Amino acid sequence: MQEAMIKRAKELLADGTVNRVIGWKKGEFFYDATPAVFRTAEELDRQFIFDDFTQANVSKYLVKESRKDGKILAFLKPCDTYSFNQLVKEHRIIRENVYVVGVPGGPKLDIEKIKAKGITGVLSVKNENYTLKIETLYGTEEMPFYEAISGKCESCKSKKHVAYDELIGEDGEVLESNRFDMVEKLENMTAEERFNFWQNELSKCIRCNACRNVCPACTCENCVFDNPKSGVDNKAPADSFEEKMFHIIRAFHVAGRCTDCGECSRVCPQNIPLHLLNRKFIKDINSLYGEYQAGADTTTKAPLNDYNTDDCEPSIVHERGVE
Amino acid sequence: MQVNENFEPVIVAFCCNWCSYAGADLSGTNRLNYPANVKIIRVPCSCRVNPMFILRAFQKGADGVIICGCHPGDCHYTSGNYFTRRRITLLYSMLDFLGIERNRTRLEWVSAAEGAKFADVMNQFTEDVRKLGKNRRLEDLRCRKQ
Amino acid sequence: MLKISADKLNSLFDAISAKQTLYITVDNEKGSAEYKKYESGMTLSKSLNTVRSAKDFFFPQTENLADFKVEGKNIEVIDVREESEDFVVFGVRACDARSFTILDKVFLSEPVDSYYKNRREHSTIITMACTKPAETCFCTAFGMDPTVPEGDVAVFSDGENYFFLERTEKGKKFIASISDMLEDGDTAKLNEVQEKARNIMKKLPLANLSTKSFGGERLMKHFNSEKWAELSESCLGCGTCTFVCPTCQCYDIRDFNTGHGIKRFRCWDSCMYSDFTKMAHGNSRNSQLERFRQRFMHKLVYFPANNNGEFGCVGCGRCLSKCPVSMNIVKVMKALEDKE
Amino acid sequence: MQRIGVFVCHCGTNIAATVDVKAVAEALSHEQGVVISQDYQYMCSESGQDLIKNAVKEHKLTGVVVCSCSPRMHENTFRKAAASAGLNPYLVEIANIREQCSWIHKDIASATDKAIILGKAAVAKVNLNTPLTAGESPVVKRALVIGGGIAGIQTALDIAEAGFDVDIVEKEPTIGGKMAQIDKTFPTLDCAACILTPKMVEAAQNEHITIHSFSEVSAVKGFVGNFTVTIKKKARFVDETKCTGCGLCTEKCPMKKVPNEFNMGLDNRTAVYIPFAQAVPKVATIDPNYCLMLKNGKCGVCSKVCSVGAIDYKQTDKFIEQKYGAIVVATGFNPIKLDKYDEFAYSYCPDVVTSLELERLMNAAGPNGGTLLRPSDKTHPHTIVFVQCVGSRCDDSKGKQYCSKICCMYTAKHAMLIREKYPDTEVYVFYIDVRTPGKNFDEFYRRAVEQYNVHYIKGMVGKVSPKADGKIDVQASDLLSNEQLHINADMVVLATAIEPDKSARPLATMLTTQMDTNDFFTEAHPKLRPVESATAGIFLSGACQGPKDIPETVAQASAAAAKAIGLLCKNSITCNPCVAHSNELMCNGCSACEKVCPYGAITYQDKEFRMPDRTTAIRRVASVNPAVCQGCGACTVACPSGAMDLNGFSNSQIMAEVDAICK
Repeated sequence: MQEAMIKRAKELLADGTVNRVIGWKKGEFFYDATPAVFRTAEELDRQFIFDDFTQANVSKYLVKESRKDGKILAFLKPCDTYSFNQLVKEHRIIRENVYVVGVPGGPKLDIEKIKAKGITGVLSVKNENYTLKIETLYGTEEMPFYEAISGKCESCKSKKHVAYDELIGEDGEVLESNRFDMVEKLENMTAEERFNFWQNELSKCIRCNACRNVCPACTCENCVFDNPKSGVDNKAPADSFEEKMFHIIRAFHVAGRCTDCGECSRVCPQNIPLHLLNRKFIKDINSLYGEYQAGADTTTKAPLNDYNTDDCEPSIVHERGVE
Repeated sequence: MQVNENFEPVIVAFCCNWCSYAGADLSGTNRLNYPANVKIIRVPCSCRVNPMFILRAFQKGADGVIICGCHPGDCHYTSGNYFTRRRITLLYSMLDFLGIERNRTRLEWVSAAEGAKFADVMNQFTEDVRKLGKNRRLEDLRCRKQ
Repeated sequence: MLKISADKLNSLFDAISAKQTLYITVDNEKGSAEYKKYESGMTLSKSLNTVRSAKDFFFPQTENLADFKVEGKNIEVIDVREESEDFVVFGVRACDARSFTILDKVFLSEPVDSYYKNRREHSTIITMACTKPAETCFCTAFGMDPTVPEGDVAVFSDGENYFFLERTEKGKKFIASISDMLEDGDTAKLNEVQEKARNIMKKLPLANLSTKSFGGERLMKHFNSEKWAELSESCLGCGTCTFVCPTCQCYDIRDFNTGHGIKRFRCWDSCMYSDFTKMAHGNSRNSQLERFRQRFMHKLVYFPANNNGEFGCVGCGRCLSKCPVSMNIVKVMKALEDKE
Repeated sequence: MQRIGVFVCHCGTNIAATVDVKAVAEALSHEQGVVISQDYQYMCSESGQDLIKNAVKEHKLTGVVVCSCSPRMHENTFRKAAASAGLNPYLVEIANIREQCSWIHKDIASATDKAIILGKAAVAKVNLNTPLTAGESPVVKRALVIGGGIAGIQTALDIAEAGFDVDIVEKEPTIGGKMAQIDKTFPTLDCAACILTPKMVEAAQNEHITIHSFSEVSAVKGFVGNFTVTIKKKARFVDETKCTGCGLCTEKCPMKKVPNEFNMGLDNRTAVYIPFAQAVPKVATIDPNYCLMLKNGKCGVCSKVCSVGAIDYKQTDKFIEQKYGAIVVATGFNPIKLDKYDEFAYSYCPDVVTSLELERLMNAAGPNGGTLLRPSDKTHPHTIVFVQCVGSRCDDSKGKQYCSKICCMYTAKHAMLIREKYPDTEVYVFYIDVRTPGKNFDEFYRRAVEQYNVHYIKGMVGKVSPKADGKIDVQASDLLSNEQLHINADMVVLATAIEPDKSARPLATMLTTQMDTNDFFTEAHPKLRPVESATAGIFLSGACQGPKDIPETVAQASAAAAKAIGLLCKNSITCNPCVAHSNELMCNGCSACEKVCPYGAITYQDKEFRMPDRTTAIRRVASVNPAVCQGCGACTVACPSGAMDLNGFSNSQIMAEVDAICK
């Protein structure tokens, strides 16, 4: 796949369709690719990488890149195309300035999951019949492929590319996923259990803003939490309130816009399952206002910018689940 | 749950100018009693209420927050309260998801003619919040009164 | 050397925590390590290092500096500094231990940060020698030997026993205070373990990382490097690297209105943030390129320039594993190093 | 530095009996920015107002808080008082300590505490108030009426009568609308044409009225007082200014087999045609779908016979742009399509007709010259069955949920007219209910039943089946006697539901007005503002707002005219200054605000900005038209970055109130 992508990117650079390519650049190790813009065929040959560990969603970079001179080629995985569409819909990405090549999605692997098994000093990973052979400084280790799948790929919602100019490889289908299972599990807890769960999780927040800054829905010119004039700006988690405020408001601001790409949880250094907050909104929107997938197209009205005269009342919260 | 009889909850009520604020006035004109715990903030439309205001109230010491607007279909601005309904439903559902007590938040439609309903709603809501006791799950410890 | 057998470690912890507050590294439910106040029954983490660094003990993420009580139009200033109690931190790695020396240079030089100093003075740092470094480790590049860490007391494990080595006066006193639980031990096996660890050090992927291209005298060359544009291109401007970094020491001071007074607090800040050092005239560094450059120039050039060549990085590798886009100081160093 | 004055009103004993007003004034005197805090017997009295005025001058106040009755009572009074002393009126805030405090609490201590907190909230808010100036926006003294039926004509005539120019845009070649097709009107049974056509002529002759027939609105920009409308004048291939309406072309046109829409397709017209004799403008129109010249380039007869040379085969659609201060929508209605009603055999039996078709069949200018004959064999019908509520009051998806309102009355009219003219014809009416509210309506219906012996049967028709002998079997149930009926009918007339004209939906989008789920325009208030849309400057006339009969339509048309005149009389309109505004530096250009704005007050433009990193960038940013914004604030919450804020109720003002209440 990587070779096919490099080949096609070089063609598109050569024929002048694009003048830049955004993709992933080889890192120091085998697992730490960085999103990067490539400008020459030589750079592509030398540094371009696409493998089991290239998880990052590059669509957010296109907010800035699509405003630069010339067209940019973007390699987008199925989940990334949803983010891309949503940003096009919100006029954040200038569609004409991007040439989208759809590439196959995961399942991607997460090095953190390998390390969480106590495997340290990892030097290389090979997938042999869905068993990972892991070379480390301390010898060879093995683990099942499926246990190393990245959290965002575990509950993949779609293998379909919703926006592309061309595809490399085959397009997939929207999947029946189990992505709301954990939300449901929490909903079935008592309020106190839920409170304890979130109190424990959110108290770990260090307000590094990784979740916000990686989020393709969070592209505000100036975030309310950075703006001293907003009256709610804050920089630090403090006494259990600020972090709740931050995460509730952030989830609310992306409600109906979050495509469930999973980047927030992927990048959280404290492994807080932040995607559950977004999924809660998605689940509610689906069940209360009809199925809605943000980013599936660029025209449908967002559920929070829309209404039906016979929408349910907020009292529905009282009628559901456990208090 | 043990009810502290002496506990006086702080309750913030956001009322839209055209229906609920007028409804509150009417309950005053008709001398219909409701607890002094309820303090009203006038907003042009219930759709002006930003979720940040609600969280801010809890942060600064509120024990309950209620939003009142025109009945659906009667919004002075034709559609404001429909947006309110979606936003607030989702927000309240999220607060519930985080384990915040459901009875600390409410949304009610009160028309300018429903002075009695306004008083009833406020009496009921204050009682519900009083039963819950002090807001602890969504408070900012720094704001706790010594 | 004095030692305690591994199965008695918890009774040692119980004994220490009976006298003063003890923090140890423990694994949380997600398998990552964090410092926790010791409570009976907790087990010492086997992980190499914690996600958050040990700087939190002296330079916490948020810290109340003073309260202002407002009554009518009168304002009263209240000093909220609490008398710190003595405390012990057990399980600090060599990198974090070295970070304290770096932080000391910032906070303990004039004007002395009394909040920081207070905590430093009340602390006893017990370090733990590394036996299984990770591929992301590069502390040796900064002249450290993680098999013999700094701190007040260094602890070594040979798998069956924990050996205690005093490294400061404070450490000596500490060992004396627990000496009744320790016994003399044979270090033969320990030496083997250490030898093995040192050999691994040499084979680490980053073992050859060199700092020789950096330092104060290289200021203009690096500052004007064309590489920054490419290096900073993917930076999201979040503060993850800063907040997991054991040596980042920037903070912001803010006032919070509680409704019945003002709390003046400081909190970690990040030079990666767009509002960092925002002043009346605006920002001093307006692009992410400048902010990104600032962070690495500070660690690799400005800090050594002002501190006798000491770098502002300890090679703990936290930023390598936590950066959302895998951009980090190693990649910066490799991109900027002299190529001949 | 703020200098705020606080004034606590006793309101006689209304407040002072339960609130310790002196304690309130004392407590508030310590609040931030407060320089003077007083109490007074009646703040709204002249001397009370003087207290404010003097304090504003003496203490150079930058803000005023009045703790008194509801702002709905006296906010304006105190704003005016402040303004007369030179303080911007929007620097006044009211703490409602009467309706929302003293009148509902009995305990003095808690009422006083609450009054102090409400006062503190008002002080906290006023600390953040900014002076606001109500903008003014000029009014173009010209109105547009969209639709030239009776509603549009009446509205245009009334506006013209007041001396304002008014344009009618009508999509058909002639004005007149549905009323022109109707034979007689209920409950007076006078001839529709006799009362309508003089009005059509009057409209044509009025110097203030311009009729754009065969035209459509294609774009609307602007806002109240200042709309810019693009009107598409469709090519009619006849020069309106030359055509005299002599009709010679229509006589000579060889293409005579064009279904005549004016007669509901019951007869034919020529390819060049004038819809009916009294058409206004009386100008021919060539139907390009049938004209041999336009289709094949062979013919040209009309051009040859036209003595004034009005025929122009090369004519194309023309667009004209015009500015208007007010727009009245009068797009009217149509009967629904009956293709989903196979049980009534409408699509294949010519003797099953709609009521509007019956109007044409009975009309002297209709296909049969006014003699009622079966369309199939042109024989005289002896048994006619009327079916009510076809497509109205339906629970299923085939029809409409609403009552079409006019059918009961026109069916009674039809029945009566038939029985009058053809006493040998039996008339049956199947109904669910007969609804006759209206002046002289029930009397009219009773006359049909009692004097004209029309057979009214409560029940629904189940099936209409044409038989081989040309008769029609109508199978129905009589709900009162609970039996199944079969009626051997000659004709069946379906009282077809009416629906808004199809042009209404795209028009509503252009006008940013609201519609209900049935595509009827929504009025600004169902009771108090029935002829205004919620969008300022757009008024509603006739059946576009809901089913209506003629008298109601005319009444509403005149009401809409009065509202439009009220607007056009003004040289400029004062805008509510408490409107939203966008901070362009923070705006993401995401369009969320635009999507929730009920008034279309938000537009986007690409603007060049100098960015913090010293580069310039073109960014898409929102701007709010203060003349159109009504200040609801929906956009402020839709905006994630907080770029959108509301004057008078800003985020920081409301949060300051929250803080003051919670502390």
